[in-house]
Amino acid sequence: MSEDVKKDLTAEIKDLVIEFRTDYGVVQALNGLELEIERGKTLGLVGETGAGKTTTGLSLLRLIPNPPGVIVSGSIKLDGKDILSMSEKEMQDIRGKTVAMIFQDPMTSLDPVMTVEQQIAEVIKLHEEGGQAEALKRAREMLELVGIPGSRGGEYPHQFSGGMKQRVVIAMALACNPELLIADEPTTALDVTIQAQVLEMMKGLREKYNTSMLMITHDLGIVAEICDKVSVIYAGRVIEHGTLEDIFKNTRHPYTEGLFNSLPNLEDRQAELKPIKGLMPDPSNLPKGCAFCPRCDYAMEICKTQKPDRTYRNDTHYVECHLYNKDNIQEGKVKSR
Amino acid sequence: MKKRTLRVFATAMVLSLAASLFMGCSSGNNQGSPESTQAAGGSTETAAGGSGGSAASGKDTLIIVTANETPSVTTNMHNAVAGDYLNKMTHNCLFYMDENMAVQPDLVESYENPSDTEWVFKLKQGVKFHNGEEMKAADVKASLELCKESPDVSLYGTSTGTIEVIDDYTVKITTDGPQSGLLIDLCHHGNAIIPADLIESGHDFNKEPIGTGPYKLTAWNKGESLEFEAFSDYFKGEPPIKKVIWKIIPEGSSRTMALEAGEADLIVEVENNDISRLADNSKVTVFNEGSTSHNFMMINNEKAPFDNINFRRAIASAIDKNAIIQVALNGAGTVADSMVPDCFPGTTNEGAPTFDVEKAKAYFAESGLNAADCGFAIICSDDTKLRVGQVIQSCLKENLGIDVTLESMDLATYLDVTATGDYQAALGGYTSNSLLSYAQGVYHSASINASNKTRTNEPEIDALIEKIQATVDQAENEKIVTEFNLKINDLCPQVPLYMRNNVRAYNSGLAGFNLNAGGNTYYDWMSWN
Amino acid sequence: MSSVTAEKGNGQVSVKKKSQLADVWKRLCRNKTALLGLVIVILLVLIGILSPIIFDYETQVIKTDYSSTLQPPSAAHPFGTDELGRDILIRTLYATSTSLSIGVVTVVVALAVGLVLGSAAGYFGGKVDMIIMRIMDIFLAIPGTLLAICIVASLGNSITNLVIAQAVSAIPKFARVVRGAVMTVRDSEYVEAARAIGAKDTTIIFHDVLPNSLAPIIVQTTLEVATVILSIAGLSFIGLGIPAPRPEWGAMLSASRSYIRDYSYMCMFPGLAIMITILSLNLLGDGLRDALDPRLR
Amino acid sequence: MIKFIIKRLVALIPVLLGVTLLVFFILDLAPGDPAKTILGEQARPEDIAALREEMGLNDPFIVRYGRYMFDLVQGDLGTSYKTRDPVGEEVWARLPNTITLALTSTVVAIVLALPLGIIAAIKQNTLFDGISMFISLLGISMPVFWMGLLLILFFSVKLGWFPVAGADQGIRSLVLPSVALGFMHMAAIARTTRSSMLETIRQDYIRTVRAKGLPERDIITDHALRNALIPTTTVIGLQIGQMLGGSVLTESVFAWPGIGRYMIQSIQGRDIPSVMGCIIVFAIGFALINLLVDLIYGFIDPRIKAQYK
Repeated sequence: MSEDVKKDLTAEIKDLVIEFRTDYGVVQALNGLELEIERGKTLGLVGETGAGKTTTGLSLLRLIPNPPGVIVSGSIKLDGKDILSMSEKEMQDIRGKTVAMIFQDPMTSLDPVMTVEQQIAEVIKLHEEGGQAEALKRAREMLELVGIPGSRGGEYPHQFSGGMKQRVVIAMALACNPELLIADEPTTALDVTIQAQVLEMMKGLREKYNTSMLMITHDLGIVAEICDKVSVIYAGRVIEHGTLEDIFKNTRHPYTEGLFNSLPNLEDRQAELKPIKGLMPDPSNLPKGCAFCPRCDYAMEICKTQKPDRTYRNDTHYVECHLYNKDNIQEGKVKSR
Repeated sequence: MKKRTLRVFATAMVLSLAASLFMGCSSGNNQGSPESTQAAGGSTETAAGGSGGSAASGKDTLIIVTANETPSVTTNMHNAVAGDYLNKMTHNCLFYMDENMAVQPDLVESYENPSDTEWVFKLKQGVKFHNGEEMKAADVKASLELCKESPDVSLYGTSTGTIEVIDDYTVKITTDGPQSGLLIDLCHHGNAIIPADLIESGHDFNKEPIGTGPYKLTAWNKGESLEFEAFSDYFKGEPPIKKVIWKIIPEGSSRTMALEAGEADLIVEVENNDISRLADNSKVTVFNEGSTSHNFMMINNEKAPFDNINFRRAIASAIDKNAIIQVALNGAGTVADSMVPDCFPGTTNEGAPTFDVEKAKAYFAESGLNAADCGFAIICSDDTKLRVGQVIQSCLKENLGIDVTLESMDLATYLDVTATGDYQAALGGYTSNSLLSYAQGVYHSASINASNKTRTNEPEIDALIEKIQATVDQAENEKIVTEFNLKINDLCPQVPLYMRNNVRAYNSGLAGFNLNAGGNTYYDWMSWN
Repeated sequence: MSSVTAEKGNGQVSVKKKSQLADVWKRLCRNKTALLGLVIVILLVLIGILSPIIFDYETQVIKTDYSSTLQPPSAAHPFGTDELGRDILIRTLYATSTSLSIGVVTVVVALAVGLVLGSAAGYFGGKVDMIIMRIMDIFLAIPGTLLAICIVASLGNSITNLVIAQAVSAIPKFARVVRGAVMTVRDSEYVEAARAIGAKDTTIIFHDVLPNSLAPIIVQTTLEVATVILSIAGLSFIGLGIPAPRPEWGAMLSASRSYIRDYSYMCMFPGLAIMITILSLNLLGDGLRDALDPRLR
Repeated sequence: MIKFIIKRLVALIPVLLGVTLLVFFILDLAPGDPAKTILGEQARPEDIAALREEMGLNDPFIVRYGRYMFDLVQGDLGTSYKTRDPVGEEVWARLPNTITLALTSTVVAIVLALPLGIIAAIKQNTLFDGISMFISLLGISMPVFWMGLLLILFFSVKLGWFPVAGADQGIRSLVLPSVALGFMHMAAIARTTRSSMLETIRQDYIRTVRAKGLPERDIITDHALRNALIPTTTVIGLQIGQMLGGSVLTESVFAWPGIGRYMIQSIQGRDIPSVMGCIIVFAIGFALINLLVDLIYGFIDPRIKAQYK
């Protein structure tokens, strides 16, 4: 259905299966993941810790640590080109230039023994014309851009606070004007006030440079604020995908619903907080049927044995759940039995 | 980026730079003087010549390897064998001992013995010290007097009595009673002649040992080597071999290998198990002859059961000395039965117990002792002694049923307890250049608490020793020696084991090799073929 | 990578909870080289225990036999005989008991003293800590081997003195490790809890602090046994170790030096014995470290 | 930086004081009379007494220690009992040999260990990794004197490439001792390099650098290595310290005329001032190495450098 519509995609992941083969067994990190990021748009990737969000982000850079990570099947395309078949050299040209990534923990993401301007200049020198001096000049400009005085570029990461470090990381990621920016929980490790500043800054920069973005987060608030579309990921698979409106207003999947229910509601503080019961399934031993089945309030017999197919509510919104079929998808949630 | 890469490796660079700096520094220190640099070059040359088999004509360096480094090269500051070897190269005494251990005049031209206590020495004229001064009577007086007041060697200064300068070339010594050992004492390095004015001015002889000898010390690389150069004004003529290097290699087989490889020309201490191997080597000559080193099991005669003369004789007869020589020396020695070294004039083996199990048992029966009560401990202060101890252990157990334990002890403690008499038995030895000094040191009651470790305290023995000392006439002296020897053999105060051989191995291209029983070698007699 | 560990962590949650010891054991068994180390150590301990029983010290270990000196390896003497005709195989095996027992005794002594000093310093802190650790610093300022050499040289080389010398040089190391371990657990909640219910200092140290600081101490202990054995061999090699005629690897090697050219087999077996012993202890120590603290891997 | 160095050197003084007292005390426990040892078996009591007086052996411990310290403060290490020469000179004459050996072994160790450890880490779990780590394990398990004996057996006795002993053939003499001593430390350093490289490679910032598109080679040299060098430097420092101890054995095996062998000879001769001198020099060397290591830290790690100011 959606195949017919020609979209301008920066990145497209199809049926990606990634396994981590460790001494403790084979872990199914991604389990047929599908993802589309439109040019200039921001996709939110939402899910619990361990759902495979970071793995998805890293897979776009082909930086899955191997061993133990193995890409078993699927395809990853950037600007229509399959990166899985590229040489390492070609990938190096893409990393930092076409695709840049902001990592979760700014405290550990910077090399402690190199000045921050050098770390930023490094990426500039790699991908742009010009020598060391010019790269350093650009690096200082980038620092200014993220709100750090360029004069502090000669300092080392340990001389910066957490929020400033994250700004440095962002400056580094944006230094070469990437087409796609992957932000892996960029604000999780930061104080709330700093979070807002950083998010605001990212938003501004995204608009300024018209960058496509993959916003990895577990925070639905951030999604609402910054994303155009949302993919909800569970156990290495997108179980619901749609526009902001699709997901927030027409929530279908019980898991997505659970995510919303576990947020406190300011308007109705009497409302009961309903956390999703249980934990993520052991990724080395996934249930045969729907991965969410053991935790699902609506689980049926079929959920235990058979994986649900994708059901489309409209062109932009789909869900993978046995509760829905072509006929009842528009109606909304099936009531609990 | 390159810059950073450089910084990464800077640590390693700094280290290697520092290394090269220090290495430069060390080689500078090692070489010290230009002479030694040349000597190092010379040694490479010899190595090539030696391994080529034919001793190179033109070879003018002799490389000697030795196990021990001398504590000192100052003649009056040590009594070490290693130091004696070196002193004999750089110094002369009034007399020296020839290959047959006979005393010969060295710096002395002639001497007279007007009475038993008076000796007049005419010195050779024109003898030059290394610093160019002429050796005169005043130097002799000062040197002999220095010996008396230096604890390390004063033992050899007791016989010299009063020293008078008669004229520049005449010295008179008036001894304190007749001293038959005087001339032998005068051969000792403690009585080597050094310039009086340098003694006076406190010259550091350890830095620059100035004497009259055939060689001058040019460098002493501590722990490594000593280098000597021929003294062109030597009064007996400049020695044929121009350079002598003593290398210190403590490890026995390393010394052997050095000789075989041509890196060395002469080994002073030959590893016992290498003797036969070296003897088979056509490029090497092995010298293996008796010495004055008398080795024995000392027993504390003051303690039971060693106070029983028959018990002493019993154990002296029960020990297989040949086995000990095999074990301890790999055969490089001879059996010692006599209570004194039998290499001196007048000595005899007569009356000394020999290895004879039957006799041992008879003596033991006669002693009236019970084997079970006779167990004792033998102190062994090194590995060789431990091996010897193990042979004694099994002999006494087998032949007399006596249980012996071995007590391992370091040298210092061993010297301590044996001197004070706080022991039962110990393995030791005594090396001496004359029977008189041996007898005085080992059996005279005056040496109790010192070197008389058997604590023999027999007035008759003391009297005989004093008589030997006082009898200057050679023939008469020998008679008394024999009398003393028979007496002491009968008394059996110790258990003699073996006489160690003097063993040297040297490049067969070396001519004029010499070694006397006392261990003296005269390097100025040697030359390269 | 962090995602991987997170997932691994999740995986472990579902695994049934087992006692910590069993967990350590399981991790140790998973590590093949550590297991190999353990097996060899057990074998060595067995050799150490059995050889004094099987071989008679007087007649087989130290008895000299001049009729069969310096025989190369043969059926009768698989490792050959030494310069006194003693069987090198028997002596090498017998030396295992000497080295292992001295190693273990030394480490136990050093551990005991180090435990007391280190836990006192770590637990009380302040002046106590400063005084103890300054004294330890003095000991640590001299390389261990040299300190041991001095002590043995002064006291004389007997087995007791050897143990003292080695223990003295090992105590500061243990004190340091214990102190560090104690300090990390000192302020933890369970110790605060113990303090809150009025437990005595010594009770807290021995019941709460030390058991929780075991991991680094166990590792240090294993590795230290290896160090001590190596050090004893070194001392014996320069003639300051186990007095003859008791067999000891270092002393046997030292004796073999004179025969290295014609009887090179003499210097092989004692050296191999040392190497295998140290190797297995190191393997075991490394394995224990990994098993006790999986984060380090 | 200078201030830091001075501070460290000042802090060294009480430790060295403690070291002298400790060693002086230990050596004083030694039985046997040094005078007797010097004069030997044939000595007479009066000579021994005279020598004891000359050497000041009759004074009580505290007087002797006080006298020793008084001289030491003035840079005088005392007079050797055996040679009656200043210990300072004896030690000084041998110091270059020991330093040369220590440095060349360090260079051997580092030059071999760093690449070995780095490559093993990069190629983790490959055959190369396995072999190099096995070699390293052998290295830390082989006693240095056995290693020395084997080297002598093979390279000197069998092949005749290098001299069996001594230090008189320049580089040729230096090769085997350096390899023997260096090998052991190479092993320890390589193991640390490997594990700290592995540790570093897994750090988040390395992933950041990868995401920048830096080629793997540059990632290793510019980022991983510099960070991994921090723990490696600690171990190198510790190893050089241990090397001082190991040099005693190595010098003994190869008859290397350095301080280690001198110390052993002095111990055997009960030459207490000389032993003291050796120990003090070793302790100072040990402390200086630690200081140097700390300074190198600052050079590698800006976080530590900040503390030096």
